[in-house]
Amino acid sequence: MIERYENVIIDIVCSVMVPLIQLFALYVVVHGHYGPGGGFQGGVLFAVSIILLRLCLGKEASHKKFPPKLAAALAASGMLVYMLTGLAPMAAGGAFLDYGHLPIPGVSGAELRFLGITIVEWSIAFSVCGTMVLLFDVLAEGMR
Amino acid sequence: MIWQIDFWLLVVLIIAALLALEVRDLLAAVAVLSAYSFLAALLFAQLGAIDVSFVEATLGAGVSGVLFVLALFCTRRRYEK
Amino acid sequence: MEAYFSLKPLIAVLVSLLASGLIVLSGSRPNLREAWTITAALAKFAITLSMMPAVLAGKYPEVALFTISPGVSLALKVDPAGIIFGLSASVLWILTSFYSIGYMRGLSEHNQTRYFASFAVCLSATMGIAFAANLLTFFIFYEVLTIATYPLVIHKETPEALAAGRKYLVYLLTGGVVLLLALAFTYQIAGTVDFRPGGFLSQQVGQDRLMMLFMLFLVGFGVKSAIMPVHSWLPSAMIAPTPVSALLHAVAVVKAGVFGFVRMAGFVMGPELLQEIGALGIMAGFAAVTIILASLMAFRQDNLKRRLAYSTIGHLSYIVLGLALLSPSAWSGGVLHIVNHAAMKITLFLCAGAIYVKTHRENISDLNGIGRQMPLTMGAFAVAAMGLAGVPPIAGFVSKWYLVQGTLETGQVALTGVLLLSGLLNAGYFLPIVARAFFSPSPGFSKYSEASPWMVIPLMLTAVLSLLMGLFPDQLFHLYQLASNVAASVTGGGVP
Amino acid sequence: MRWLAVPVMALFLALMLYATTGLPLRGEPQAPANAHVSPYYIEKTIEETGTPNIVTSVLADYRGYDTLGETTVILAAGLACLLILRRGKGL
Amino acid sequence: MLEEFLGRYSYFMIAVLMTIGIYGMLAKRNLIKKLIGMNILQTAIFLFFIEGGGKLGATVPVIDPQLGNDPAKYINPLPHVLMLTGIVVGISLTAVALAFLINISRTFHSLDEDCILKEMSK
Amino acid sequence: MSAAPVLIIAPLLLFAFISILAGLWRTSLAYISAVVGGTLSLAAAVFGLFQVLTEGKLSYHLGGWPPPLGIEYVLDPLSAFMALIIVFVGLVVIVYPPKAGLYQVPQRAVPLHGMIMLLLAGLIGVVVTGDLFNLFVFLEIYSLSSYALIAIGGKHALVASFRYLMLGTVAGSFYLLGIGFIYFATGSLNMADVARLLPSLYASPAIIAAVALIFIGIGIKMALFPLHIWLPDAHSYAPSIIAAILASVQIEVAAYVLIRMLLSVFQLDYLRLQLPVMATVGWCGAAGIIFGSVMAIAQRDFKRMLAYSTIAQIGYIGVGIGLANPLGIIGALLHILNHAFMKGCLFLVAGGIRHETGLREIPWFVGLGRRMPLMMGAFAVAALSMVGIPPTAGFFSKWYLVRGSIEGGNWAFAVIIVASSLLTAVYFFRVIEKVFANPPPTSSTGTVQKCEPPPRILVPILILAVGVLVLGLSNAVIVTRVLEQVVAPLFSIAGGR
Repeated sequence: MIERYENVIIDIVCSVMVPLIQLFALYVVVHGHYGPGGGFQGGVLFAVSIILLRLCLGKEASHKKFPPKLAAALAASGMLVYMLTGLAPMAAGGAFLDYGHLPIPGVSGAELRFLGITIVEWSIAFSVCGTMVLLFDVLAEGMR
Repeated sequence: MIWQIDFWLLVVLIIAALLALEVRDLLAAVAVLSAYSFLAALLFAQLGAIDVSFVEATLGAGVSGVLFVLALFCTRRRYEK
Repeated sequence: MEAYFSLKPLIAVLVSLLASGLIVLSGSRPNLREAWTITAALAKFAITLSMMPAVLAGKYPEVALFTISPGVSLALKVDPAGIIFGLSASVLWILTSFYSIGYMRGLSEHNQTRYFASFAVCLSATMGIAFAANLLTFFIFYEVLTIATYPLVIHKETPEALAAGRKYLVYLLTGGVVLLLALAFTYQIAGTVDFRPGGFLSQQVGQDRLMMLFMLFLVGFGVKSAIMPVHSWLPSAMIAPTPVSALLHAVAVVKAGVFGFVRMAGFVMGPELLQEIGALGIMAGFAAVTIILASLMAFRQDNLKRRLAYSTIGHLSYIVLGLALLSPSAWSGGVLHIVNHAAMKITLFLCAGAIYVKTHRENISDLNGIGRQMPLTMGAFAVAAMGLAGVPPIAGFVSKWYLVQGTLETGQVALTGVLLLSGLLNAGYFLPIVARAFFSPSPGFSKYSEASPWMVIPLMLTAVLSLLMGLFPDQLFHLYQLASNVAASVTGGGVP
Repeated sequence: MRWLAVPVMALFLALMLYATTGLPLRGEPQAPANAHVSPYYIEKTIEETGTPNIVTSVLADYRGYDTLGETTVILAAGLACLLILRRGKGL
Repeated sequence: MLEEFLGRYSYFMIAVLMTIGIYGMLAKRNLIKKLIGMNILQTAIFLFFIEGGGKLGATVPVIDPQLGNDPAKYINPLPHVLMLTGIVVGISLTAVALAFLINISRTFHSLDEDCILKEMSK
Repeated sequence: MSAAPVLIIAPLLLFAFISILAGLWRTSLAYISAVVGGTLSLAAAVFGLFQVLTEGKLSYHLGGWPPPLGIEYVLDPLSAFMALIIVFVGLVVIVYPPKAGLYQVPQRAVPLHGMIMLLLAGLIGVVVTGDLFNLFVFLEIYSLSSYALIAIGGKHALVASFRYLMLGTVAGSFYLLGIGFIYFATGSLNMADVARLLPSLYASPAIIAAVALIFIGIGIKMALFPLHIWLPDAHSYAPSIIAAILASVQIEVAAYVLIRMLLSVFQLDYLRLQLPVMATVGWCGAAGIIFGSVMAIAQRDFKRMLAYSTIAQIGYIGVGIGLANPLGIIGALLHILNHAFMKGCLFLVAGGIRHETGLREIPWFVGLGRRMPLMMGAFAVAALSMVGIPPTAGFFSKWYLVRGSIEGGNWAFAVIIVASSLLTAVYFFRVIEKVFANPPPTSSTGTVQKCEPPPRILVPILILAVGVLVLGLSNAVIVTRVLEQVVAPLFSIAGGR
């Protein structure tokens, strides 16, 4: 597993970079409607920030900040939300993934679809982020 | 879409691909592969596919590079053979 | 000639299948297990017999179960030809069941449950073959019979038995797949596979394709009925326990092949069509060659069961020859010979088995003087042997008589010669056994006595049966009338 | 198997070169790919989904089911690695 | 002629890239090299899709209020969406293959195909 | 718009995710939710089949977008039936508790069950989808899951799985490339839409290349003869229970995809007359039949024999496709269904033998018939069905194939099919002989040691064996109600017979 490498510069750079990357990731997810970006990109960026944490802080510290189980939980729950978003319209008489029939009162038409896309993008972001961290963790376990 | 840029990027891509396969140092090969992906991302952007370019740069060049390097460290085999 | 719905054919088929299940379930209690066998055999016989009056009156019980392939249903229909075959199998099953019990207990064989269960399945398949209303149903039971017989052939589980089993499978499965080709071909060119007296194929199909179809049928049925170049599985399969050889290799399996010829010649292609494409000559040729060669080869066998096997090969070809002659008499004779040969040959096998159980001897040269120790057995043997040789008034004479008459009617004098010659040869290889048994001195051969009544009574019964069938061909079960009905419906001619 | 590489490569290259001669010229605005389905997305994205980024609207809405599948693929990859590499009980 | 060439040369070069990828997968003995070849092949396919989806005189597929929603003004977005999926699938395959690699190297102490096969047949 | 198509797949995906979440908390919950998901899906599949049989083909527009725009799910009688079989066989595999030791990784229950459910979801997605690219996505889902599931079989399985992954990726890439050509030539990804647009483009090199690429891609996935090289290793080293699902369902799904691609996307006359695709598939299949059978005869390892036999059976499907007449296609489709039951049963038997006695090689199977009569009885039924003995299912697919080849005047195929059933008989009767005809080694007390597996192993095997018989006897219903309805439109479009 990855060992913590004692070096001030790395610590500082890490502590500066990680929040920045995370902020950018959030921006990318949110901005997906209007420009390049979206769930995948944002999710991967967020995962990259966690990976950076893992690399800089070492196992114990980074596991405290982002527990490995959280990764799996994020990945699965993201997909769960996606599925539920897909199934919800069916309860309201629409097709699977038909955001136009999401049972949300007071919203309709294009806005409802916009909302649906937003939910889905976020769930993708969670899922991708979780899985990427999971992949990193699992592969890094192999290092001895 | 400027075809000269396309052309030269493709040429570089081919060179990078050959290089990635022929370099005997595996870490270097993986690095070249990342570069290859990054060049591809550039080409995507050049062709107007900014979303794809973004994903290719993060996933293709970034994450897959990291995973490759991790695997290399796990297997402790720097060189072919 | 009308059909009416009746469940009887289905019950006749299923009763032994059910019995087989019960036999497996009660495997640990031999008496119960064998009671099932006997019950099923009797029930089967009763059901078959109860269909007889209707069939004689020209009303055929019929049951169509369900569609098994679009356009073809799994259907059973009892017509004269079918009931002859079914009757002979079910009568002889009763006797063989009793005999088997005696045989298996006498030798305290292993794995008796498997034996009786397979036997019951075989009988089920045989009845299915007899009563099948179309070629696909026929084929299904035909293959089931092949597979169900396999456990019986390898019953001894010795290397030789396994080798014989392999040979058996190779031959019969090959025949089966060739038959499958023929079946599919028939269905593709005719659009139906329902048996119809006189055949359902027409000349329009074309000479070449009909000839090809005929050749496929010839190989397919020929393997099972042990026509000469593909006969060698039958002598090998004699390694099976004697009741198996008796019932299956004299009655069920090989007769299924011969019965296939009946169905093919009479109900699929039709005699006229076969005549037109010149196929009958081929059939007759193969049959004639087989008759002579098998008889000659029987001489060379010292093992009693193998000699009987070669004799079986020869006699099967009698039937095929009769079918190929196309005259009503020859057809009657051929169909009648199915039953007559069954009764006589089973007697011989049962005798051989009784001798084996008692003395553990299989070779003819060891049987000097056995007739004095086992007079009933050898007496039955002598009756059946003479019957096969065609000595009146035993059953063999009747069918042979009609066969000869058929050859004369059609002017095939050469075939008459073949029949007569083979009668002589039959006598030639059977009578020495009888003579040796009764008249040779028997040093050290006094400690034996008759086998158990389980075995002796059945073989006596079959001997008496073959005698009766010779004396009163039509009284017992109206076999002659049935046979001539078949002949008449197929050839369209009157009965002489 | 390695000797197979050369003929396979040659065949593949030949096939691809042959095939590309059947494709519309690059960047052709009237090519079927540009003319059949995609104009609908471009015209209706604002109206139907309120999302200016067409890629996002197609990705998450018009072909949202593909995206569900694709995210499932990633999850499957994560699970696969867990299954293969990690030892011991639990996830 | 030149137009024809300009319209197709990139396909040719992408075909060459794919062939290189296949070469890596088939001819290289080292498993990591095979994996690199796989990545090259996949990326080349993505390139093929994006190249094929290009449109002259069009811009990125994000609706610009000034341009309106004229289909001729925007690049076909569908191949982009497909390739997003493709890239994700590709990375997933790579990750799984790397997991295999790590395990293989643990059990066989080699990443060379011939050595592994020799070890396996033992 | 009936929701049946998506309801078959949704529970699997939903409960796969739930089982991961639940598994984080407690392992047994993962197992339970997997079983619940499988059961729900099975219920939906039964419901879907009934609905299809009463109402005819169902089309479902995912996201509410009409077909060329969005993704379409098509549930026709055949795909409903396939889905039912997939879920059924899958459920049989899922219900094995992870402790049963059949998976060879007893503690990894959570990812294991998640993986199996994703595998099933992928397979069903492939079967019901009506969209070319969606097919690719689900193809990769199931491929990825199957790579991982094969790899848990041990160290040999790892290498086999890696090689399979490489080839499978090539297959996927080829398929994707083929779609690319189709898309750039027609502009559409919907199968029905593509089928409508293609005829005017049949002369285009792009389409010809697309046919070749898709054919090779799917051919690798279904292990059609020269492209089969990954299969023997992968299926023989995988845990038996996984091999059961792979050999019985996964390969079949790929074959089904080939039939769909070749027949409902492209037109028959195009593939038969303008391109020699059909003839190629047919002859590849015929060669595969011979090769697979001969190789199977040469094997000592039971599972490896079954794997080679799978190649031969795929050959039958190939021959059926290659015949390109209604009977041939019906035979191929029927064989897909039959093979799922037969091979599933056989691999489960292999797993059962391994689990109870630790035996793998045929020569050591002596006397197993006496030691585990019920399981070996089921084995005998499945084996006879593979040989093609009448009332079992295997006979009827052969019956249609032989009839099809005779109708097409292709005697060579008929003879090969028939001859191969003899070869099949050779390698299965070899086992049957060992199992039944040899006395088992007796213990010191002289009694035969029974080792019938526990019901949780035995019952699924028996269900599949009975299924083989039922499928055989009910084949007419399946053919008329399900297969003919699927096949008839293909040939009326093609203007064939």
